[in-house]
This record gives sequence, structure tokens and C-alpha cells, in this order.
Amino acid sequence: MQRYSGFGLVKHALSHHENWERQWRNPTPKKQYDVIIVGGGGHGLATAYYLAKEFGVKNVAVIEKGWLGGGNTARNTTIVRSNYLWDEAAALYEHAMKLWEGLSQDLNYNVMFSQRGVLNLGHTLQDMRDIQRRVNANRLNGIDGEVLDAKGVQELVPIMDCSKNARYPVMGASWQPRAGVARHDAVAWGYARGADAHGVDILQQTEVTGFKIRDGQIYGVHTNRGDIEAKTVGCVAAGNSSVLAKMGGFNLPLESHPLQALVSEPIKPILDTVVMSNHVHGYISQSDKGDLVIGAGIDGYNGYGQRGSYPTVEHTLQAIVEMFPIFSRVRMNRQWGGIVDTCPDACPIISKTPVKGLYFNCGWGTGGFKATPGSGHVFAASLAKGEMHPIAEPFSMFRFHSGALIDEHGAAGVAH
Amino acid sequence: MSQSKQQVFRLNAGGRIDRSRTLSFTFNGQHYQGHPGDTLASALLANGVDIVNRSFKYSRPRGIVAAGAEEPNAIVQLGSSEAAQVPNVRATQQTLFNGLTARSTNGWPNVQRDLMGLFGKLGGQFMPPGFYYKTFMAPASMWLTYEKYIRKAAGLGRSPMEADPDSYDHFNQHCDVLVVGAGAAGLSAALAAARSGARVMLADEQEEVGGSLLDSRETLDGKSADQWVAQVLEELAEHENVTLLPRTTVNGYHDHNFVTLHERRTEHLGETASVINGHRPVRSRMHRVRAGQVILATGAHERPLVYAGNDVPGNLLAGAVSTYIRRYGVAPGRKLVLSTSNDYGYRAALDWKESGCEVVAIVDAREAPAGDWVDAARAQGIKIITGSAVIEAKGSNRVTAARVAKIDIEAFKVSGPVQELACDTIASSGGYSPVIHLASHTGARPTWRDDIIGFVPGLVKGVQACGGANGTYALGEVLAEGVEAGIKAAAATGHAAQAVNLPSVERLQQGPAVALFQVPHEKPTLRGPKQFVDLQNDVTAAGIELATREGFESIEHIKRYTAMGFGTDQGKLGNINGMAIAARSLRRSIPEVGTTVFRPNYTPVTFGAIVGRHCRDLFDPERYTALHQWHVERGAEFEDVGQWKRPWYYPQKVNGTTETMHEAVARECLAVREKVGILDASTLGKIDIQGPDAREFLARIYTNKWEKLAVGKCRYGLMCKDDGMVTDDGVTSCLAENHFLMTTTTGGAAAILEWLELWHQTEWPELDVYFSSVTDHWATMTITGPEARKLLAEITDIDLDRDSFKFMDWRSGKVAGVPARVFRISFTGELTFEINVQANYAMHVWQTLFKHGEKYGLTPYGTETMHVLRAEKGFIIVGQETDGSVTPEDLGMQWCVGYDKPFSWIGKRALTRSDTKRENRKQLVGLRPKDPKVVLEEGAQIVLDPKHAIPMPMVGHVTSSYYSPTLKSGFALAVVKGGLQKLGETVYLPMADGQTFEAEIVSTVFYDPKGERQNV
Amino acid sequence: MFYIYCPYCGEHREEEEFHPKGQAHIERPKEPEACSDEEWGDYLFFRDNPRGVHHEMWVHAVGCRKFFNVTRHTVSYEILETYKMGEQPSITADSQGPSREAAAVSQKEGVRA
Amino acid sequence: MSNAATFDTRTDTAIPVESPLAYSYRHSGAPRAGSSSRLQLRERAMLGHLILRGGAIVLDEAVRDVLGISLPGQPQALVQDASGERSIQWLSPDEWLVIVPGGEEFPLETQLRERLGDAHFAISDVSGGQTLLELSGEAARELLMKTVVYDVHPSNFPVGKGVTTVFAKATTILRRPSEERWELVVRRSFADYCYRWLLDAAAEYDVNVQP
Repeated sequence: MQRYSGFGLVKHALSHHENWERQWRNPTPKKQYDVIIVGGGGHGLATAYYLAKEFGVKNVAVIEKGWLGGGNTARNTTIVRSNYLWDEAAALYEHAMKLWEGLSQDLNYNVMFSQRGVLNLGHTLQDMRDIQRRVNANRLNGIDGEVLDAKGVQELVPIMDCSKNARYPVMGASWQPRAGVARHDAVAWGYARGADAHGVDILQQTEVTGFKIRDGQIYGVHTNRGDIEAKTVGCVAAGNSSVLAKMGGFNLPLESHPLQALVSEPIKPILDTVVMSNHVHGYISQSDKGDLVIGAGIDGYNGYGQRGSYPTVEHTLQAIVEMFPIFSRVRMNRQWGGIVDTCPDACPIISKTPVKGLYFNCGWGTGGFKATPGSGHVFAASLAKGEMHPIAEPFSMFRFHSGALIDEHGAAGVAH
Repeated sequence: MSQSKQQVFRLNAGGRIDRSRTLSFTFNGQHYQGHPGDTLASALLANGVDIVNRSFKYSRPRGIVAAGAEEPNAIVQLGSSEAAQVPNVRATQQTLFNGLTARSTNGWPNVQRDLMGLFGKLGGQFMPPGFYYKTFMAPASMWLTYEKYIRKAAGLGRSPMEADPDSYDHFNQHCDVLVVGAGAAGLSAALAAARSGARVMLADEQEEVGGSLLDSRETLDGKSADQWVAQVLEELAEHENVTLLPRTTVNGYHDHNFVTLHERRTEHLGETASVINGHRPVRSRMHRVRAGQVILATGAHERPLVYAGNDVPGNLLAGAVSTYIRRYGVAPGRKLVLSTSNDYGYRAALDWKESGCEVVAIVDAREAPAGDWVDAARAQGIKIITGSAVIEAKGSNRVTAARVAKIDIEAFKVSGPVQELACDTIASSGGYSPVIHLASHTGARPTWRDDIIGFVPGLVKGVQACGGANGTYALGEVLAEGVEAGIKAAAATGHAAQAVNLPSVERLQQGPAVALFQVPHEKPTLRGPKQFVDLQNDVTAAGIELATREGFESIEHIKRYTAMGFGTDQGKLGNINGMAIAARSLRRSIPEVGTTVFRPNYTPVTFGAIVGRHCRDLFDPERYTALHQWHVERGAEFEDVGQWKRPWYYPQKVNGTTETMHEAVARECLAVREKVGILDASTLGKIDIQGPDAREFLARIYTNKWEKLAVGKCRYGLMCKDDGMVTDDGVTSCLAENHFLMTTTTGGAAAILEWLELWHQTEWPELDVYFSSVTDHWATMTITGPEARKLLAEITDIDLDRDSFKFMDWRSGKVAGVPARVFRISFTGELTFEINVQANYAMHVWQTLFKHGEKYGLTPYGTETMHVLRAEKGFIIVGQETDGSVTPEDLGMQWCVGYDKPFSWIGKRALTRSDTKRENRKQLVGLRPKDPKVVLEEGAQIVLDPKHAIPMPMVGHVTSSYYSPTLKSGFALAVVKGGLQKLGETVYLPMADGQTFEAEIVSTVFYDPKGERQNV
Repeated sequence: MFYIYCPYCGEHREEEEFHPKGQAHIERPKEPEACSDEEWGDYLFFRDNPRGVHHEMWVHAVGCRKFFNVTRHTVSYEILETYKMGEQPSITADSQGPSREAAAVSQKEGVRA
Repeated sequence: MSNAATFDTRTDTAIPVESPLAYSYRHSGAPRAGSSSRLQLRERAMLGHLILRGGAIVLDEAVRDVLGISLPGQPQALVQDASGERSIQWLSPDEWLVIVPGGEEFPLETQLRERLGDAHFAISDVSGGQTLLELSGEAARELLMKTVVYDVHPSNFPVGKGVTTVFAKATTILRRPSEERWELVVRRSFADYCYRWLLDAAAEYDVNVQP
């Protein structure tokens, strides 16, 4: 792998950039791998990377029906935080957070993880109770966070309307300083480059059309480029997970919904943190390019169309202008949608399935991007050992039979 | 200076501007003049302003390129006052008005002399696409610092720092046929549809309707094109069912023919709307249109040619040159070189020549161009250099010369000697790309057509494209397609076709165009001077080539790696060229590389317009009870509960100072415990349930039993979802054998009514029962406290005797002369009467209670006191003690669960799942702080071992916590793992400030455990 | 934004008047106590989530307040039919191939500007 | 008898009542405009409002006998008596809104209940819970376009129609009793919001309010 550095950049400039190598290969599928990862998004690529790098499983293929990182990795609002309420979720997201903190160096790829802090606003007494509960739990779980009052919020974000005149005045917020944003595409590309360097085959434009299952054990997949064998298959296909599960002969407790987002035109730096409000229902940050990146809500119906309904966008911008009246004259440039696979308890599934050797990692809802390194790491560990990693254990799909749900609707952010 | 001298590039005649009037404006602090009919861009060109901005990445000087929505460079900051600031206005679409104030969005210290430009020149080669992924990584802690400087360099304009003085609104529109674009195709389509009687909307983004007809060289029925436009508009105006919307951009096409239109109402008049008759009209308006049929007549965008130095000011689109000359009376230079791959480009040279300026040469990439306009150029004596192209523009702040050479398109190389032609303007045309943006908003894929060298829109049901949007450019054909589309659309909505006679149009002879997306240079692309593809984001042909070299093969990867098409112009100018360059690099065809799917908005839309009237006081409804006026006058502080405004507490002024919440709540609590208090409880949801199966229905939906509840009696009920988790609670009263009144939580009212309907409509339609909301019909006033009976007795005819009107009974009669239903239920533990009257009488009854209540110390109390009082009694609040993971058993409310009811009620089965029947679930308990002065924090986490290392195992959390003036101590409710087995044990609550509180687990009932006080 | 034909009101109405209520035709087991935990969990949480023809329940919340069923394509978002509670769909995934739009979208992913 | 409780919530006229807009008039005022007004807004407070539920077949005859108007069986239909003071509006296949002059609602309910006997139906008095706003003037339709999502074009919304639909962020029952007039039935607790919305949206029409 060609190492990246400032010095290297100068060197390449002098040779007119003619000597840059491919960041990943475009290999021909082998007949057989030790592990197949279905889905070449951030989570799938991270899984492959850690399998090869940390767990010594190098004969790995990542199968992606489109282009890598082209699903929700490319369509989210890039927020990274770990201030989840329940111990199980907090452990998972904090595991990810720790990996985020060294990720650019680990991958030798600048994922621009910007720990500019995330505010979760409270507008009602119950919001504040929930915030206190969550921050107290975070603290005892070793996750940074504090509760701010309205004055503290105003100091952090002077341009926000924190007055009592607001329809739902800001009463306070939780503040996680280590949280922030990252460059979404770079995460997929960085993991792809890293995985490729460790020998992982990334097979783009390759679609899984079925599973090869014998006596309840998986031994490969059918694809549009022929059959590929492996005794361990991990599906990390987000919105398309249910479609894959159907091929495996079972259902998942998932619904795939449109989740929309939008950006303003680029403007000069004006917002230095991430601001999220469940109650007024919008969240916002500013990208390095200057766009205000705004998350809209989940549409209530199932949809694979990568688009949602217009009123969702209207409601979101109403919330943004309610919080930031000065943005009224700023303009919306683009809106788009992703397909989020949501679980009834707003927590993911990282699980064995009724088919031996077939594992699923899905159901991340709105929480997927921020979990990318942690999700990949614990999933890789589980695939490598054939036993679920302790952090992944509570996220079994079978919790929906026992009733041991991990209800994170409160912490899962705006879209719930 | 005289005006004409100022506008040195203004032509003496021609154009659609009003030279008799002059408008003043400033740009970057300089004063200029223009005329009504100008855009800011045409006025800047008229005044010879070459540099309008600096580029995003390399800070290169940039000038105006286009004349419409595709303009990437002329992005300015508008506004003379802080509140009126508008970032990122496209000068080509901003109508000039008197006093307009604009600035460049980039450039420091100014746009002419920009220091960053130096950096860009020196450092440009160190900033290939994706360079930031490859550096700034060490040390890890420095990224935030690097980022700060990167952020500073980014962004275009700036946000205003004051609230918007303008307002906006929405129109919900419905029509049979929506025609998008009012050029030749759109006008003829609208005319055809209108004549058939359909409801037609016609929207056009420009200041003036007519599209390219406004600067056309062609004639219709022997008349100039703009005359035909005027005639069509006249007829459309006569049709009552036609809505014509100029200055209206159709910016989003959504599912099922829902289309959003952004109409600019005052932006052409001033930076803020001026007040007329004491009223400020809206700045802009969104039309939310549901159309039966949509006709896309959005025309086509010209593609520039990609050659070295093509970003130097003075490089323009050929079509834009024509538009500036013919529509605005401006020749944006003196000496023109035209580089073209097609016949359409010739128009610019003809117009230029006719305006009296010099055409140095037409450089045509084709070996043997032939056609009417080619002939016309030859006839005018214009030099035509064939088989060649402008391979490089020379100049830094303005074009000084064009380097022209023979090129071999197939071999992608310069095949002949280079000549340098002195000029100040280079116009280029690489052909046209249909405007397919709207069609692709709902995911439809466009199709590549080799014959027109462009994509045409993929279309879903109910949408047609015609004219330029469909790749049809010959005027006669465009008109015919428009009419056909109009007739078809009208017919599809049930309106029969009427005859439309097409105007006669001279048929132009045109030669075939050649596909030319990147002009070769003597040097290979990576080594040659920059050839810009996306001017706004500084994406070059070399950058695209480099991206493909690094393995970015999908067009989506290439776009993301290079940022191509992510600007505010969304790649209108550059995307097709960029895709073609990528295709060549990858040795694939354009359709193989991919198609372009655009997202809304077509052009950016002000947040305010999308928000409309739903802001400020109208952001979200505030729901009031019938007593709201009284609460306001009494100085209540309000709590938001759902959309309701409920009195939270009533601070009093004591000796000139206003009570704190703590003081007010203590006073209110004691008043209830010792005398009598009153609460406005009108916000509770109330559902009227009637029918012979009402009782059975209640038994299925509630956890507890209802078969024996007699007429005149009330009962508390708990509701679960079918997962066994508590979702609502309230008191339901039996009004008659087949008639019940259910109350719900304030926040749950609407959801519970829908919940009841859901089960009735989907699972149990055989049950004869109806539900109707009567929440707003009744006002509910709760009087509670030892003196409640005495007070009520003064103004009611109801027998309040404790033996005839028992706890959990209801009676009807008159209160203060008003028919009332009175319920003896209690949420405070005190003697309580809930008085319900028709809401229109509420104020009278409330005031009468106060008239009589003074002597009993009647005290109004709010939700905070209500919470303290109910918590002292261990009564739960759904949503506070519960969070969707709490069963009735977890709450210790087995007394409210009918385990042996015949029907397996909603939630029952789930209670025996392995996790819900497990030991050690979190259970509701009371907490008594060891130090009575301590009020535990709500949300505090509970641990058994406060010395345990982090992560510290947590066993539960505080759900409610208050200071009780009655108990003279703090107390709390909490959920604790296995809590009911731990009564009497000590638990710990480690706080953020390092303190750890101790508390004892106790019963949830802190006050009057036997419940005697409510029974008195 | 959808334009939904309410089978009770007999006309098309704006999506804003409706709420989606999840998969249609989920029946509560007649004898809950006879269900295993697994069966009860399936009833509560496990859903069809097809990429294609889907039957879902909506309620005309701001309107007649009736629940009804919608057969809709989850990629093209085309509504193929709406029908009253208690009725069965006449269009199912088996009874018709994917619509033209859906077929187009299921091809390789293209550019999103 | 239906074995439901009936209750006359009205009393003698000496007792003061407050319409759902009483607070709004105090708080936001009631603009008066001269002849330039293009929009008139009038509250018709204190009318009798009943929600009638049951099968059309069950209710039809009784309604005709008692009220003298036949129950509209077609969706979105609104029928009135000759005076225009009594109306029945279809709300859903088993639900109708009856509006009568204030005070008539209880006798009407009683008579209907007597007439319907043991049949399965429900009548709920909601007179205190909603109010009726009347819009007239040339700008009425345009104001409605700003306010409701339903198509109010005369070709879609002729006289004699009524719908329940979205009013900004609230809901309303919108009806068209005559060529000149539109009626909005709004819930009491949302009335102030609706009123403020209408005043704001109608400012450009010189709205004239008759409290």
C-alpha cells in the first residue's frame, strides 16, 4: 500500500500525480473464501478490514451489488457520538468511539473525524429528566458528557434562539465533547483501501442472488458473477437486509424506511458544534465545505426508493428556523434519502441466525454511521471465532422473542 | 462620468431593457448603473466588470459564464443591512433593482487582488482531488486545528446574523396540467391544454416568460418570436382556469405528481419586501402543487467546451453571449473567438457581428460544417477555422488570446500547429444537454441518446417531456411537441382536444454536431494547464483522470472524490462533460459509466420559503383550555405538555419579590394538604364510549376488570401495548350500562383514540361500540383538599354527603348554576371533586369557585404541585415512571391486572415471556434520601457499590424526585432491579459533581398510606 | 408525497391526511396463551419488508379516521390499489412483475447529483 | 332505549358563556376593515354540535323524521334545512356532524334516542368543544389555499360539500354551505392557533372580523 503523507503529496505533485496507485484492486472473484461479507458499505468494509488485520482471517471477500460505500455510508449526516442510554448500547457505541479516535492514523487515511462536540437539546421537563438520566448513565459507564442549562447552551451556540419566546424554549442539553462528525465517504474508502492492502477482495457490481444452504449450514452464495463458496457469511446490507434474510428463509424484525437529509448552500463557518433536538425535531451541523448538514425525520412507511415525502423536509426546516431564526434567508441546496433498516427497539441486530454460519449485522436505523468501526470490529471478532463478541451478544435477533429489548428510542436521535 | 460611458459594454440599441430609466447599484463597494430589465449579471457585464468572484479551491479569478440557472461563478452576497443579507445569489438570476448591494463571496483582501489566489497558484498542484484524505493526519490531535483553517477557506457567502424581516407563505394548488417552463414548448403545451378546458398551471423561472424565444433569431408566422409570446400570453390570460406564474422555479418533482414551485414575489423589487398598506407582502411563496399531469418543457442547457484556461474571465457560453446581446443589449467584450462543435454556436458569432463588434474567428471542431447559420457566417465574412478548437485561453484576469489548433477528436490529440488569436472573449458551445433534473427527482433513470449527444429524461406515469427537455431543438418541432403534449395531458385528465394551429416557422438547415467533451492540449491532461469541468468546485479534467487512476471507477465515486457537481449549480454546466471525460479515462461509453440523477432542488430555495408561515408564533399550535385567560392574568408560568400550555405553577409576589418555583410549589402543596386547591385538568383526554359491547371492549383494552363497574362509579385503568409495556392510564366512568367516559393522559389523547379505533376496526369489528373524542367539549376543574366539600357545597345542588357520594363515584347536578358532572376521584390523596362542565361555561364556574373559595384559602396549583402531591401518594405518571420498558408488574400494580379475565387482553401474553417474567427486573420503589434536605436529581443513576471502578454497575434510576413541604424532606420514586425485595436497603447515587447521595429503598407511598384522606 | 385514494371517502387525498400503520393483514393470534414466546415475538415484531409489492395499513387520520389497506411498490412508490379493512388484495407480488420504474431502479446504482 | 346517559350541558341564558375565541379576541384583537376588505371572518359561536354515529340504514329514517333533513349517504356530502340553520355533514361511513342552533342539540339528541330505541348507534354532544368560523369575501378561496391541503377549486368543491382535512398544523372540518360562504369547524383548544393563522394569512386581504 502506498503510504499517504504530506511529504508524499509533494513528491507526487512533482511527478504530475502520474504515480498514484489504485486505492483498491478490482479483483476477479475466487471460487472460495473463508468469509464472505455481503454488503460493501462502511460496516461491511470495516468488518473485512478488522477480520484481516486483527483476527488473521485474510481470505475474505466483500460483495457489493453497486459501488462501495454507496448506500447509507454516502447518505448520512455523519454524526458520531456514543452517549446512548442503556449499558448494552453505550458499550457498543463507546467501543466505536474509541476506534474513531485513532482511525485516520490506523487507516493512514484522513477520515476527518472532528470532535467538535454534540448537543442534544431538551425543551420539556421530561426531556431534561431523560437527559439527566442518560448523562448520569454515560458518566458511570465511562462516557464523557455533561448536562448544560439554557445559558450553557447559549454560550456554546450563540446564534441559537435560546430565549423564552421560542415555542419550546431550550431548557438545557446534554453535551458530549468527544462527539462530532467525520467525512463519510472517506470512512468507506479508507476501510476499503486498508482491507484491500490486507488481501481482502472487494467485489463491486456483484449481487448476491441467493444463499447456498445444506442441512441448515451455509456454504456459499449465488451471485450474478457465479457461485462463491464460504462457510461463514456475514450480511451487512442495511436497508436490504430483509431481502437477504428472505433468501435465507427467515424474517427479521426490520422495516426499511426512507430517512431524508438535506444541505444548504455552503456558507462561511457559523456553527461549530452539532446540535440535535428530538422535541423540535431537527439536527444540524456544518460541514468543512460550509454546507449546513441537516437531518430530517424518518418517513413512517416502508420505502426502498431512497427518497421520502416532502412534508418531512418542510417540518425539518421549520424546526431549524425555529432554533436558528437567522438561517431563514439561507437556502437549501439539495435533499436526498437513504434506506434505514429500523428495529422495534431502535437498536441494531448483530446476531447469529437460524442458518448456521450465516450472521447478520443490521437494523442500525439512524445509528449506523457513528457505530461503523465498533460494529465492524465486534462483528469481525464474532465471525472469526464463531461466537458472538460480548459487546455484540445482547443484540441477538432472538431478543425479540424473549422480550429483552434495548429500547433506545430516546437516545436514537431525532428520527424515531 | 456620464452614464453611457459607465456602461461601456452596453449596446446602443436592442434588448428588452428600458434605457429610459436608470437603476443604481453597488458591487464590491463600487457604484454602477443599469436599466430595468437587467439582471445583476447583465448590468455587471455592461459595466465591464470582469472578475465577479474567486474560485473555491484555487482562488482563481472568475467571471460570468452563463445567463441563467447554470451559472457557476457569479455567486454573490446580497444585502445592504444585516437582516437583509442573502448568501449565494446567482447574479444571472437576480433582477436588478435600484439600490441593489452585492459583494463577491470570496476573495481576500478583495476579489481583484486576492492573496489566496497566490496560494492557489503555488499550491494548486499540491491539491489534487482528495488531497485532504492523504494528509493532515499527524499528529492526530492537530486535526481540529487544521480543520479550522480549512473551514475558513471554504464556504461561499455568509448567513445573516439577524432574524429575517420578511415572511413567506404556501399555496396548496391542484391542477389538471402543470407545464414547467414557458418557452416555445411550454407555451404551446399550455395553450393546447387550456383550450381543452383543463385547469392549467404554467410556471417559468425567468423574470419574463418566453424562454429562448425572447432572444431568438427566428420568426413565427412571420412575426418576431417575442410577438408570438405576447399573443399566446394574451390568450392564456383569458382562460379562467389558467394560472400563469412567472419568476417561479419548479424546484422539486415528488411522488405521484406532487411538485413544488418557488415563486419569487419581491426579490426582483428590493432586498426586503416593502410595506404596502401597512402590510408586508411575502418575499416568496411555495406552491405545493398536486398535478394530474406534468409536462416538462424545461429546455436544455448549453455545454461549454473544456479547454485549458477555460475559467479565465471572458470565457462564456455561446448561448449566453447571444442572450446578453439580444435580451439585455450588452456585448460582453469587443473581440470574439467562438469555439463550437455544432451549428447552434454560430448564433453567438452572428449576434456579435450584428451588434457591431469584431468576430475574430469561428473555430469549428468539425471538418466540414454546413448549414444555414454557417452560410450566414460565411456571408458575413466571418473567418471559419474548421477541424479545430480553442485549445487554451490566455490571460489571467481577462482573456487576451485564444490558442487555436487542429485537433483529432478520435485520437484525442492536437494534430496541427497552434496559432494564437488575440481576443477578449471566447464563446464556446459543446452542444446542448436537456434539462432532465426534475424527471430524475423520483428516481427515474435518464436515457443516453447518441443522436442528440445527451440524456433525455426517464419518465414516470403522468409526466411528459417536450421540446429541448426532450432533445428536440428545431423550433417547428418544439412547438408541435408542445401542442401534442398539451393535448395528451388534457385528455388524460378528461378534457377533449381542441384545435391548435401551429405558427409557421422557417425550417433551419443544420449540419450534424460532433461530440466533443474535452479539447485535447499539446500536453497530456495531467501535465497541461488546468482544464476546468466544474468551475464552482474547481474540478479539472486532470482531477477526473486522476480519480479514475486511483480506482474510483463508478461515476458516483468520481463525483464524490472530486466534488464534481456538488456545487450550488449542481453540475448543470459540467456534469456531462465530466462523465464523458471519466468514460474516456476508463475506456467505457458514457451510458456505461452511468447516468446522472439529480436531487431536489433544481435551484436552491430559501429555508424561509420552505418553512412558510410555520414559524415564530405559528411554528406549532399552542393548545389552550377554556381557562387560559385566567391563568395568564394570574401570572402562571406554563409547562409544555404535548401542544398544550398548562399552568406549571403560579408564582406570587410577596413583599415585592416574586416567589421562586420552589416557594410557590411549597405554598401550593400545603394549601392542598391543609385547605383546598384547584387545578385546571381540562387537558386530560376524554373519550365518549357508547354501545352494548363497550364494557367488553374496555375489558380487552385495559389490564384490569370492568364487568362489575356499576353506573355511577369510576375506576382507574391501565393500558398496555401487546408487548406488555404500559402505554397509558386514566379513570373511566360508567355513565350508563352502555355508556362510558374514558380519560387518558394529556399527551396520549389522540393516540389512544386511534388505538381504540385500530382494535375495533381491525380485530374486533363485531363489537358494537363507538368512540368519540369529547376532550375539548368539557372543562375539568379539580378541587382538592380538606375544605373541598365545604366549598363545593356552597354552589352545588349535588348531595355531597360522604355516604351517598362516595370516593370513586360520580354524580351530576348543577355547579354555580351550570350543569356539571362531578367525579370523586383523587390524584392528590385528598378529598377531591373533579367538576366537568361544558367548556363555554368554564370561566363562570371557575370564577364562582374563587368567589366562594377565598374564605377557604382556595389556591390554584399547577402541574408541578400536582406532580409532588401524586408522588407523595406513589401514583405514577405514564412517561415519567414508565419509558416503554415497564410492565404493570414492574410498577407493583398487580392489583390493576385481571389475570383471570376470560379474554386475553392486550398485553397479557407478553407478560409471561422469558424476559418479562424474569427475576430482578427493575421495579418501582420509593427512595428516601438519608439526608432529608437532599432532593435527589431526577435521572440520577442508582448503584449498590459507589466505590466500584468505572464502568460502575447501575441498578436503576430516579424517575421522580421532589421536596415535600408536607413531609419536610426530599423523596423520590425510582425503578430498581429487584427493588421490591430490597425494601429498607441502602443504595447510592453518585453525582456529576463528585458527591454521592445515600437513600433508603422504601414503599412508593409516602403520605397517608391507608388512603384515609381521600375517603373522608 | 403520496396521493392516496381513501376507499371510504371515495377520493384521492393528500398524504398529510394519513398515517402509515405498518404491514397489513397482521392478525392477532386467536389464542395468545397457546403461542410460544417465538410465535408471540413473530406476531409483535417480525415483518415482511419486501423490496417490491407490499401490503400496508394506513389510517385516514385527518379525514374519516378509517383504517384501510394499500398495496404499494416500495421502490417506485406507486400505489397499485387501496382496499377496505377486511378485504383481500387483488394485486400481489406474485400476480404482477415489478413495475417499469422498479425495474429501472433495481439496475446498477447511478449518479446522485 | 340505547341505555346511554344523556346530559343537557346548557343552562339559562343569564349565566355568562365564553366562546372558544374569547381569549383570542382579547389577545390578538378583532381587526375591522372598511369597504376595502376582501375577506370577512365571523365566528358563529354557541351552536349545537352533535356527533352522530351508526349505520346509515339505522339512522336515516329517524334523522329525517326528527330533523326533517335526510342523512347524507354520499361521502363528503353536506345537507341543510331550508333555513340553512340546521345541517348534517358526512364525516365517515358511520359518522355525521349535526349542527343546529344553540340549545336545540339536547332535545334533538333526546328525540333521536327515543326514535332509535335499541338500535346500535351513538350520539355525542360536542357543542363546547368546537366552534364554527365563517369565511366570505372574494379572497376566501385564496386564504383557504394557504391554509388547507384539500383542493378548494369550485370544480372540486361545489356547494354542498364538506371534508375533514389538514388546517396548517391542526385539523378542520371545511364546508361550503353556499356560493359565498365557507365554514370551518375548529376544535376549541386549537381555535386560538387557527384564528392567529387566519389573521396572519389574511392580512393582505384586509381581513374584517366580526366577533
